[in-house]
Amino acid sequence: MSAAPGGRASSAPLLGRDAEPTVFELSVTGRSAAQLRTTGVPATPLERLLDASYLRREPVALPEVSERDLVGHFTRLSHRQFSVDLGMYPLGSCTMKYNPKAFDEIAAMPGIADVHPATPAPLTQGWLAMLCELERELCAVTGMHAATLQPAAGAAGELTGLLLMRAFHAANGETRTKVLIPDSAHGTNPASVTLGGYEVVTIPSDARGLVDVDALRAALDRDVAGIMLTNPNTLGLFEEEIDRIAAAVHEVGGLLYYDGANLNAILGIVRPGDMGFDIVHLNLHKTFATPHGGGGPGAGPVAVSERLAEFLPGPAPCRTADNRFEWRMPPRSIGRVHSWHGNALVLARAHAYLRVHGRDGLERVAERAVLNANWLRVRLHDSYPAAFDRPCMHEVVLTAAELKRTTGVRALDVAKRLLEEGFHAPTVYFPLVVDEALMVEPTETESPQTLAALADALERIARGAREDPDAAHEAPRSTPVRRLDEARAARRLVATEDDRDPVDRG
Amino acid sequence: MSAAPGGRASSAPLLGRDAEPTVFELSVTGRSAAQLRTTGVPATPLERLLDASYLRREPVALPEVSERDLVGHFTRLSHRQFSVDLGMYPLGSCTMKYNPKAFDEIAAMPGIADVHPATPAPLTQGWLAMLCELERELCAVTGMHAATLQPAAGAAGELTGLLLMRAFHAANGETRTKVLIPDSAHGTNPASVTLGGYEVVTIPSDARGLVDVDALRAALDRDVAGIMLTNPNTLGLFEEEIDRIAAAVHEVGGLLYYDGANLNAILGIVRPGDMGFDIVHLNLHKTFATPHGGGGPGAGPVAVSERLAEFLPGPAPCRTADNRFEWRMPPRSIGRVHSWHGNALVLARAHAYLRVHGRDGLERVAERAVLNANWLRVRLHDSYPAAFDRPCMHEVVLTAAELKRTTGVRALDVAKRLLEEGFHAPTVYFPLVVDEALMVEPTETESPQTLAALADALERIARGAREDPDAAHEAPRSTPVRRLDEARAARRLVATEDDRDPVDRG
Amino acid sequence: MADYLPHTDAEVEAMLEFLGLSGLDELFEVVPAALRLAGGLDLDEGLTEPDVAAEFESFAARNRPVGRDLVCFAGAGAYDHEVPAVVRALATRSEFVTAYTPYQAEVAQGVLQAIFEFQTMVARLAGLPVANASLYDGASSLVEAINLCVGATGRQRVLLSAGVHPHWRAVAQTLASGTGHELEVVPLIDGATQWLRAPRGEPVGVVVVAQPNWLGCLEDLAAARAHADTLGALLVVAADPIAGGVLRAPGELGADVVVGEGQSLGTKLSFGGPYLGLFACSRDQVRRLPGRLVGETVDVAGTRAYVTTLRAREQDIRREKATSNVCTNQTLMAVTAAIQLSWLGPNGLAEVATRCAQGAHYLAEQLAALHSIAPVTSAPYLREFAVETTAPAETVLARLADEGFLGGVAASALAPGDDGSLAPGASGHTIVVAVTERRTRAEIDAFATAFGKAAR
Amino acid sequence: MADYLPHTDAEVEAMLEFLGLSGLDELFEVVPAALRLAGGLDLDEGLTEPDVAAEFESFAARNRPVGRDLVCFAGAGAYDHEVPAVVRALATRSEFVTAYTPYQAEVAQGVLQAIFEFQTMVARLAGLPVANASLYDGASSLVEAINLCVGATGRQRVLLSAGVHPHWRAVAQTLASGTGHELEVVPLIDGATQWLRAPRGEPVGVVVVAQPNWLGCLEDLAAARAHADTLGALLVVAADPIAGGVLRAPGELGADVVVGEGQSLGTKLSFGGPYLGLFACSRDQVRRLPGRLVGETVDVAGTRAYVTTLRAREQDIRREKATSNVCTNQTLMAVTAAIQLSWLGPNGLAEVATRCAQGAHYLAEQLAALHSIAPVTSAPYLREFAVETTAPAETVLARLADEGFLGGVAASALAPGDDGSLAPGASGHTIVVAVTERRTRAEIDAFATAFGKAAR
Ligand SMILES: Cc1ncc(COP(=O)(O)O)c(C=O)c1O
Ligand SMILES: Cc1ncc(COP(=O)(O)O)c(C=O)c1O
Repeated sequence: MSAAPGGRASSAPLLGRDAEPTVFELSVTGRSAAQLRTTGVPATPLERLLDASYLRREPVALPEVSERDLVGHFTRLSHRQFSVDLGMYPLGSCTMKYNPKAFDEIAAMPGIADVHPATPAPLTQGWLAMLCELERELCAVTGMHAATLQPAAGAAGELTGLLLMRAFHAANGETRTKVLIPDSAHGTNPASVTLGGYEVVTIPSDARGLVDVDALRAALDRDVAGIMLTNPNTLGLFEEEIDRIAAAVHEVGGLLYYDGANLNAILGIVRPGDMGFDIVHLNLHKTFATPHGGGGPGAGPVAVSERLAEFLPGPAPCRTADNRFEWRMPPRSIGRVHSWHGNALVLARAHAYLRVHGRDGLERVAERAVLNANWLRVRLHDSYPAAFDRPCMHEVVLTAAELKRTTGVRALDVAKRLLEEGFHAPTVYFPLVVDEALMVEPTETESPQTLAALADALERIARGAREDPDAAHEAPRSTPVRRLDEARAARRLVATEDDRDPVDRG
Repeated sequence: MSAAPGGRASSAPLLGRDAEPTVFELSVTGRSAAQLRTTGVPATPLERLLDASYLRREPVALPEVSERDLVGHFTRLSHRQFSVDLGMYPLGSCTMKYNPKAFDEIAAMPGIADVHPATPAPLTQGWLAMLCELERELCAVTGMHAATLQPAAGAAGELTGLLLMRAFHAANGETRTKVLIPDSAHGTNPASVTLGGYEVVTIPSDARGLVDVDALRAALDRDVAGIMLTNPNTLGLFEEEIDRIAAAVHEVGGLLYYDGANLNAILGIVRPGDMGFDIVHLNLHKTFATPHGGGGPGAGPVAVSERLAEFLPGPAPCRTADNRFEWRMPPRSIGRVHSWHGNALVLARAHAYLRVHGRDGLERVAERAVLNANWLRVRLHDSYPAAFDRPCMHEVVLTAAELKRTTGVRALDVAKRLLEEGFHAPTVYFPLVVDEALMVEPTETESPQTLAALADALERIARGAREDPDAAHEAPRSTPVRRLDEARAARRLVATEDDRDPVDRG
Repeated sequence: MADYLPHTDAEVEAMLEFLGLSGLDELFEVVPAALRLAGGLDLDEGLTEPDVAAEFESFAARNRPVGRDLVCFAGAGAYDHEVPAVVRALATRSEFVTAYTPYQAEVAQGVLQAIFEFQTMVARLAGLPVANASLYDGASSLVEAINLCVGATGRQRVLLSAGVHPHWRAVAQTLASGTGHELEVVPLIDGATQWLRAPRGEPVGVVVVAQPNWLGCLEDLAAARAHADTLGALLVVAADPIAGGVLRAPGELGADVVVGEGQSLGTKLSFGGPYLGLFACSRDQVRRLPGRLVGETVDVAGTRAYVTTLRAREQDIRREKATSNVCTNQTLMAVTAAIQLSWLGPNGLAEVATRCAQGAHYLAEQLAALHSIAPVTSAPYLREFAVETTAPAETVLARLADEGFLGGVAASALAPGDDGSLAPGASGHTIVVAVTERRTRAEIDAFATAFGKAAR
Repeated sequence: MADYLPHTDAEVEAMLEFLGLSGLDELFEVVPAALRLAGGLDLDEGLTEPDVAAEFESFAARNRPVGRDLVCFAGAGAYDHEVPAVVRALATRSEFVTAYTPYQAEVAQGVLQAIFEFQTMVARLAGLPVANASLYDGASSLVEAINLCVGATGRQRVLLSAGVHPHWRAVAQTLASGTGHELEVVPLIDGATQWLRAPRGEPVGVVVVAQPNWLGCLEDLAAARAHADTLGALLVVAADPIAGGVLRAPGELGADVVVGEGQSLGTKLSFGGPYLGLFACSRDQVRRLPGRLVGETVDVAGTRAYVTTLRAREQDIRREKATSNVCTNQTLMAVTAAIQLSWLGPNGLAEVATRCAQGAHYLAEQLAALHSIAPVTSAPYLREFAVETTAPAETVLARLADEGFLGGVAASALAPGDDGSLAPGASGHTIVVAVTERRTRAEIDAFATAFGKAAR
């Protein structure tokens, strides 16, 4: 269980090309990197401070490595990792835009980053002021009245929103049971609905890729607590009949929830509040360029219309009459949804992004994002037609169905070939309603030259599929590893170093 | 001459594997990344402030890129670069040890890094105090009396030392003309001697790889200003007769100069001063782990014995009687050798390194460095014998002469094969006195496991050379580029974007 | 006009022409005109980066950070532990920072392997065989643990020790309004959870206890396990990972799920986030595990490789039947924790925990010796303890801040007075004080002196 | 015991055993016993990283940095220009920072290509076809330029304008004691170099002029060229790269060699180093070029690639006949400059230079309007100018520091009073004041007010 005696060499082959041992395999008993401050505090033996019954006999079997090997290991791992900083990441629904470096430094300022979350409010007026400004900005962008900054990601925002819905109906003395979701929705939506204590009712898309309004109407009754939509939807299409949808849902007393994952498309163009939405979550790690960190952290603030504001989570930062700031609990708050105040440093970055862009810049963001997506859509029309042949917003869902039919090369193969070409792959097989979906979101920070290079690569792949389909099935070959045996991973679960077969160890 | 219209795509293939366009090729007229502070200063047109005769008509043809493309470009370039942080760098004479990250942060503290060099001394007492401490430490390590911190690298230190030699002799009313240098010396030594206004006299090595003391004696006369040595010498061997050498040189009134490039081997073991040296330069970027930066910056302080102290460059930081610090010119100073006070942030890092290690740590450094080198020497004895078969110090010069004779695989081929194996190559073909030299300096921060892996790789290469010599000539194949046409680079010099043939452009 | 958009005007024109459009506006023709925003967003015009940095400098100037400004004696769920430059340097490498979730494993081995290593470390710390790739924070890990146990037992009744961090309990309470779980708080007496022999009513599915609890007291995990066994319930332990460097692993003492807050493992105080939810469980529960899990496998060439696995639990596949709704998690903090724990090693982690204990006990001695102030409970403690003050806790903290100390956390700021963790009425005058390995004897001495004065 | 050595005691033992040694001491048996250091080095015992960081915090506290502490109006060869986070983030990537000189080109394309790009930018700035991969600093570039020109002309006599930075002249003078070059300083009158028609004596090989000169004045490069032509000498121009964003390129005006200090291109003030020596020359001189030069070529597969070239000039090949002794240079600063210049672009660089000029002229106006203080020369200037003060310059600067300003550089601190650049006797009361694009109008206004008071 502990480190292999002797350990492996730290120096692994060059520039990310070869497998890297795990840090445990680099471990040698007795080696160490840690250096702690000299404190002068009396070093009373622990056994004199705590009863032995509490104490472990052996230290935790963590790796034992030198600082040099620690650096080598994680630097080499970083060379086995694609990132926005290395190249285009047209991952649909994820809005992988450029993350400005200036905000890394802002989020690391000692006066920002080294503040304890339980510091009394009089000593954190700067933080409270910033959070109040951010709340106002998010309301301005969404057309809402108030917001909570606590949810740590989009899904947490969804669940918060659903609990707000529940609290609202409960306050009206109603117990509603169902929430409507289009069939193109992201998986977090139905999962959140369940956790919110509601039943999911799926609404089909129509031939245009939009919510089937008739089917929607048919599903509406007074058991419906609300509907969750994103607009543009996950097909990258604007729900043109949003006003009719809103009216219909409101008519039965339901609420409209806006999944903000696609907000990038409409910044400064149209606001969810003006479309009739009551609750909106934002993914700051998409729309406002906070870095994704390989899977997180994010931030998923929830903004609401006036009638829902009293239910928001708290405590919330508030400006007092004398221009000071304090924490207040909204009168009928659903309560806390985070250990502290939300992912504060992510919020700080988003505020910085909003300040740099301002009203004019945000609108340019939406315009360029939509321009880029449409350019790709038209350019790729012959090789990868859009699933729905109409102008798209910030992303476009292409289909490789025809390619598959004629060559056997699937969306997955196209994705893997694209990795070889130096691009991250689009999102594949989502939304579920599209066959062989390739969901491409270029974002506004990619240049026309990069778009053209992506299109060239995709077309090269399509041509190649006709000439030599096997090559596509074999792809990728130039990546740090090739296609994985995913079935084996699930069948013989090795989720820690200790699960490994003895033969595979060391 | 300016950017190709349209530019190239930013997204280049993955993880450093493919050629990266130049930043000029990514350039598009009108694009930009810069963001400057809003100042409110009246924006008077420049033509009203300066006569048009001074002004250029066109801006400088710099690249025009977005911040996103800037980041992509230089991040991808970094993926085409080996470094200590990625793996072992056993480059003899270069002491490529681990560079502690803590010192990066120390060198970036605002109170350290943001100090203007002309700030009056009363406002920079912290810096002056630190430099005084460093001077004392360098004297303690070398056994010298005083030091200048101005020289920006080892070669600058050498030249400073030679000018000190010259000033010393001049003060004694002597004009000496020659400086002795062993044939194994680094190229900077003879070059510095010339710039110091002296003539180089080369002293041969004897069969042990040491200075031929008889030849030395024969060369000594009163025209000899001094001798430049490094001990251990560049063959990694300790000049055992250093006391005899010192006595002989001193006898004719010459001075002994110590090239500190190899100081790592003897930290806390023996001091140049105790060996009889009068002038010592240190390479802080080798011995004290300041990062090399791909070729610089370094720092090459020069420490001297008491009789030379009055000639040191200045102004120098000094402690006053009342424990304040000020700049003072040594009484018979040779003058300034740097625009300001030397490579100050490099000096700060070296001081931090010295504080962390202290007397005990430095000795461990030398011991482990020498242990590692000897282990490799013995382990590799059969495949790559040491050029001189005796215990070495911190580095060992192996020879591939026999390998070449039997297989045609040369030291260069071994180096290139080693790149494929994930290690940086040793220094090759230096020192010049060894045939097919492979100069290996593991440093103390590499673990026994890493040494073993290097040895395994070298042995694999030797075996492979016997089985398939062509493979070695073809190496490296897995690196970002393969062997280069160096002759073409010199023949058709393309030293800037503007030298390129029109066909190669864009 | 400062932004990050590459397009020149000429390029925009050319692209529009390619699309057959005459203006950017036409891109949005699908948006009903009546809904279109007239007059632009109600925001200021954009600024440049240096202007915005200057604004943040002024926010920063209105905060009192720990470090050069305040010497930190505050804990209560967020701690001032050493984070070395090397951890920051590695964890901020842009490949880790600017990657998305590892959907394409072939180009995400860096993050995947780091998470695999993280999972191993968390599992070993917890003394359980499986750990996930992180959740949002300690509170969200607790909530997911409760959901898992309710799912496994089919029982919605949950006994929650009052020693669990008040904020975490509050979050669990909020989210229970959706799931319908019934949470019952079990009070502390003298710092230890007072399990009732046999609580009446519905069968209990989950028992939750914290180690140490939020007042710093060590709990008797064997007793909690025994209690859970009596009830036929699963046991969740909210364990502190630093304390885990010296305390017995909850998994070995019978915990079914171990959760924790991983901030102490390399993440700055950060005004409360992003932090790191730790989650480990027994092998039986792996198909109920919330969030991502990385597994080892091989590629087609037989090379060892890593991939997210057992994905059929997750929302993007399972949708409304998923074990959790989590998607984006706290991967970067998980990678950071893996680096920090590798830096610490077994002995480093134990040394940090030991020094915390030494510092906390040294402070307690000084407070007792100088001012006759003693911890409010007689329970054993490691890194923190609660004390009562004569002056209101908030006043005491304000006075200490004037002396350059973040003097602890007022219990009343976190928990309503009557939440069962403190003697009734005590909370307005109770401060939870923490001492980490970073506190020097000189700092502790100065603090003890100042505290006595301020507490009066 | 804190260090970076991996070896465990057991490993040391095993290695010694492998070598047949019984102790580490035996490794050093070759060192004569009489020379061996007894009792260890006269240094303190080692500390841990956080202890050392604390020591540096206290050094830092005894300095007055620009930024939050002092608003910078000092220049004189080192300037407070904007360096954005993006440049820092890229230039500190550890692949660039922890690499050695690119001896193995196959694994050093990152640094090599960045230098190639740097060379292109420097050459274009200078208006000359070739630039090297950097030298130590402005002074060392000047010295190398003189050496090159002496080598090319075979004449050791050098005319050095008094407008060249006094420290650079001092360095040239120091190094001339080795090379034997004869340096003559040509004085300034009213800020402009006063070339004598035909200086008597030995033939002159090199003429050196600065643009702008160290008092901020713009020189007439055509006149310098004409003078050099009269003498049959080569012309070296020490040119400021920021000013180069708007000024005519020295190469176009006939300079044979252009040198400069590159600190302004992305490097912090750094208490004077590491900075960046810029060096460009005409094609004729390329075989005399000091230092490294990167050239483009192809690899065996025909792929474009970069390599250090014309190496036969360098010390490791040419030894005592090398064009220079430089080996380690300032590559990391050169890479930084390439990134910074790419960030700026043509218009950004011009904008920075223009804003400097606007700020400096605005300050001059305010000083004139408020206090009737005028620049000491009537020469045109861009970013800085010299003023005379009633109180001694050092007193004025001390007073200004109390008001939060680094108020400039006392001429006497850099140059002896009588070096030919100032009116005789003026230097103890002369301050060189610089204004960069980072200074706001509010800062300049406040400074102008404070300056008037302090200067009395
Ligand atoms: C459409 C949509 N909704 C919701 C989410 C969930 O957001 P998060 O990952 O921040 O929890 C995503 C994220 O991918 C999304 O694309
Ligand atoms: C033996 C020796 N002397 C001198 C030098 C020159 O030092 P620097 O490169 O710092 O100028 C070196 C550098 O490689 C060296 O190895």
